Amino acid sequence: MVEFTLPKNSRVTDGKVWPKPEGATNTREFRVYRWNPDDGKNPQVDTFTVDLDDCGPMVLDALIWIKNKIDPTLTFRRSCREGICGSCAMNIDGVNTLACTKDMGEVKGAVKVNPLPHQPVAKDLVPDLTNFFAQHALVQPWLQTETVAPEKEWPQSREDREKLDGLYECILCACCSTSCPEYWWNPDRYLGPAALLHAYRWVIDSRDEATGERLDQLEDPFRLFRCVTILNCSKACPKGLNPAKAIAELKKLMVERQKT
Amino acid sequence: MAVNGSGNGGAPAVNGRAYPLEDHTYDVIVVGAGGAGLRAVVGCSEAGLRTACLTKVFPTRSHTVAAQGGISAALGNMGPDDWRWHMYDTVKGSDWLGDQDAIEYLCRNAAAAVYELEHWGVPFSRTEEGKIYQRPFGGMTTNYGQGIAQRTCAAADRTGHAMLHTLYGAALKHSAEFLVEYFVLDLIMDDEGRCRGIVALNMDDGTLHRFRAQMTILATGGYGRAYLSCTGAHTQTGDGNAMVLRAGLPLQDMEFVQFHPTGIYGSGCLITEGSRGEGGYLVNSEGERFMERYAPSAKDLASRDVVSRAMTIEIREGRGVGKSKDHIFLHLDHLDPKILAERLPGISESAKIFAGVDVTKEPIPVLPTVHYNMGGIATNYHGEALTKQGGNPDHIVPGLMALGEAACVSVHGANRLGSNSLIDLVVFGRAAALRCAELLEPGATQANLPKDAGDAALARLDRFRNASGSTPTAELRSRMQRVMQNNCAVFRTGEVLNEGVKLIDEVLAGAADVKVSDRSLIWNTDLIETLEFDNLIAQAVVTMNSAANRQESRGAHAREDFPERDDKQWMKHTLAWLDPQTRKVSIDYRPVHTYTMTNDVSYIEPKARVY
Amino acid sequence: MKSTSIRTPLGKVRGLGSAKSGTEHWWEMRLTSIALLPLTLAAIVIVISLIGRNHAAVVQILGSPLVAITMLLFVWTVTLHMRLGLQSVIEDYVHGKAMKTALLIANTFLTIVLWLACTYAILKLSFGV
Amino acid sequence: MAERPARVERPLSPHLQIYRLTFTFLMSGFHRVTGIVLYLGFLLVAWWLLAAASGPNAYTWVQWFMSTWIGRLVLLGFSWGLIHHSLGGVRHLIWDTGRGFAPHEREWLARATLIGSISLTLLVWMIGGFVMGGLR
Repeated sequence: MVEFTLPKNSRVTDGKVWPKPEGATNTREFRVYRWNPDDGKNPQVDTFTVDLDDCGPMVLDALIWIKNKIDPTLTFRRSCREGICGSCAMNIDGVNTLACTKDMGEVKGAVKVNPLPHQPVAKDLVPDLTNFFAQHALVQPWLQTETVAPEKEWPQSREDREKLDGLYECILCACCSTSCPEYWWNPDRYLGPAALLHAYRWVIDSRDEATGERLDQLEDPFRLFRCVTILNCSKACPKGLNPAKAIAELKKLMVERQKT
Repeated sequence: MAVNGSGNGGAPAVNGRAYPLEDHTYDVIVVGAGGAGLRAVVGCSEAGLRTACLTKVFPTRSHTVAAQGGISAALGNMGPDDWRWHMYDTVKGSDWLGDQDAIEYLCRNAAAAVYELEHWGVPFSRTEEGKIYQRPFGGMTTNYGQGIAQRTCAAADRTGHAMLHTLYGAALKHSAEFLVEYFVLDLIMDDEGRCRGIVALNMDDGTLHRFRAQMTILATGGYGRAYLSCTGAHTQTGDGNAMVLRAGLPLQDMEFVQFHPTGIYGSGCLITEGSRGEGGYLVNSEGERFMERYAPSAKDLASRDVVSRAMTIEIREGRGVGKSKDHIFLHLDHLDPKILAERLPGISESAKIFAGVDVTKEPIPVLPTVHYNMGGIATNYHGEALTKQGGNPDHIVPGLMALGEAACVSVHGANRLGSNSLIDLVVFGRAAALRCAELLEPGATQANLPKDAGDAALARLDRFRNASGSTPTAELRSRMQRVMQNNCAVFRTGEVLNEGVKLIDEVLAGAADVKVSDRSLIWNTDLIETLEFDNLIAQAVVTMNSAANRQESRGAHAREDFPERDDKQWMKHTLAWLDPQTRKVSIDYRPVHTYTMTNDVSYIEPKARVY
Repeated sequence: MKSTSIRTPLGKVRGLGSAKSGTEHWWEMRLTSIALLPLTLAAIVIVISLIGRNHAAVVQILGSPLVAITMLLFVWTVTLHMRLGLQSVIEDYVHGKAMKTALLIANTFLTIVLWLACTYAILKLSFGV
Repeated sequence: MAERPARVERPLSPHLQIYRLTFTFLMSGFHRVTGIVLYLGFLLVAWWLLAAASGPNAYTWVQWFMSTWIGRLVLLGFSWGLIHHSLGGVRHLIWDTGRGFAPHEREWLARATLIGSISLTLLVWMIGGFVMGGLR
């Protein structure tokens, strides 16, 4: 059976409550998932108090503040801090998003921070996304053509180019796929919203000549059709993209070439 | 960790037993998976060379992803254009410090590089005829400065993102081997001065690896994080530059640090120059479009150093906007919202998130922000690393190449033009791969590594891992960043720079007292940040010293005590070494290449730089 | 998920490859659901019209041609829809190979039995054999 | 070759335990649960039809069961499940055309399913009650 509960080694226990910063009046409580690969203990939730007068507005600012001022061992990925690299994707206040663009003012009460859901945890807030990236690779995210390439660019009409809007902007943060219960239960067979969004991005690129082969790869009860339109993906996407719609369009194409 | 025989805080018993090393052999090792690294990986893989790409972040997290406005190439899609005009602009932008043979190589290969990207799938914006859309950018002109060129190929304002993801796809297509979240510690150099490979830490499982390669290509990016406020990512720590310094090799032109005119006030996030290319303009507190005074013909599309200086002067003279009159407004609210949505969607979003501004209604508060390092590892236009040795200023370091922002080819000279960095990445990424294909035999037998190869790197790792001083890395880093921000900014004077040299030396000395709290080898970001800080401080020291040394104003290096460009004295590249023991900087020079690559174009003589 | 097999990530996600079918299942699910919209409405009307009536009246109504045909279509469509639907549910939540296969087979058998039983009943009501 | 440090088994990050329940997720869950309930409920339909075909005696049992409060409750649940699942099906059919994915549309559709199914169930039972009343 699929486990709806967490395996024994993954159950989360209460963690350390770190001392409040001295003299701080304007503070915010953060409850952060911790797991240390070296001590063999179960994951725990640590409580930190952040001095807001000394810290930027975003959740990432707070995490960096904690790492700089309280506990340097706190581990998370981050890079561009402007919402374009996708490193700092995590679950904040129960929703997957990017820590760097998530204003902590939008969260009521203590800010709960967890790693992206239903993934193996490497340490603290760092999930192992190997499977996710392999699924992205599976959809062959590159332009495939057989016609002899022109000396200059492949021409593309503005209308055809517009079809890529809302798709090519994906930053591979994995917020969508790891928000999807179908992906939780079938990570090995369902490709998940991100990979499917990418698949669609190449399927409808007017320059691409491998549309049929791409659809063949999705002709499967799990890879594409496992989507049951729960829509957590589209709600979670920090870039405002709509993977659920892309998946619906893919299903339409599958039907179009076979049934109508 | 049972593997570490040295224990916590113990003497660094650095040998094969304390930190077991796994050995690997490749033809080519590429360090870094940004635009330049990926292009090189694709090229080398295509050439049949066994290639591995080591990167400390997953490839699409590299900072190329944040490039917005576009990639320059004289395609002529929007009107007449010529790579020679592009070359002229780049030379002028570089304030004649760029090497013109390399600039010729860049500009004449630019169009082919862009078409190649398009063929790999980059979703460029399009013209009505279905060609690649090109927009105006700062310093890009037609007819040698006569008109404004539309030369910058764009995928809305997410060009770098579109490019990086496409390059990653191309690498997947070629089944390139990625070693992701490997932190490269150091180069392995042999007694003859040849680079033989690298030592790296696999952050995921804490294992250490020694890679032997015929060629090591550093594509590790810039070091913007030496400053307090920069447009760059947290990961921009110039690791490759620092490795080169530790290998006893020089860095070139490190005094040239570009400030981007429009970083969002406060957060420092980038607002592309393309916003001005599409018609945006800067105003001061009096509502004046002040760039008309500083650059009568190019106005807001003057070169970045010019605009940044103008903004700084406006603020300094009391015409800044905001409560503290310490920034400038960028207006886009007069533009058609449809154009904003089509061509500048990304910055519209960023302005909303980081400045709370609706660009269709309000101006964006902006400030010149550290953006790009013109300096780096000296190379020729094949990407081969250079040093000055035995009087030869172009001595090739065998086995070592550098690309992208880490390199100083030098095509950007004293100031880079906007959209010239993305083209730099792919043109020289490709050039390096071609050179590797030419020089290397796939699978050729490689000599054994020296017995002690990697020991120094492990000793350094062990020292920091067990560092038990009293100053946390974050505090040292913040001290360094403040010194760089205060003493090595848009305008510089001898006095401030000399004080900067003293202050940054103090930070360097203080680093002996560093404290690392995490002792693990697995995903120890405390340790990684400390190694990165150590990399940054070396570059900061070199930058400050190089800046104090150059007594003229050229491009991004604006000395108030030496306001003029001095071609007699200073038409030369700075080379700066950092002694690994004493940590003192020594400086020498390389002549600027005052010749072109071919006879198709002649050397562009220096003249006054007016926009 | 918990696998001790050492396999490349791409090898893992490619798994046994595309099954080359999947649209069929999805399309039949949609066809049956479209058909079930009017059929369900009709079935509800029929059931309401039978409320409180005695056996003879029920037999008479259910055995009348229009009602019987409607009910036959309803039963046929429902059982197909049920089979397809529960198949997905089993595939989602039951990952043990033996258990999953057993349940999938049971699902198929049960829905066929139900289809046949209902069809037999309606035909008997119609023809009174 | 150096030995690798023993790799601790990595925990699985929390999922259902922490994910904020979205309304569309809830409705998707309802759709699935009502589907399973209807599957079981169809056994009753089969029983009813077989009973009718078997003769008056068997049919009396059915009538008796349906008149008990448990029977009524089962019928109520079955009818609501049927209507809810049907409306959910309509929602899916709309989505299958590629429409209804905008943020306000998808929420509206999810809400409409629940409100619609409750209202329609009440309506059906009112009609049923009226029919029954009319017969008495």
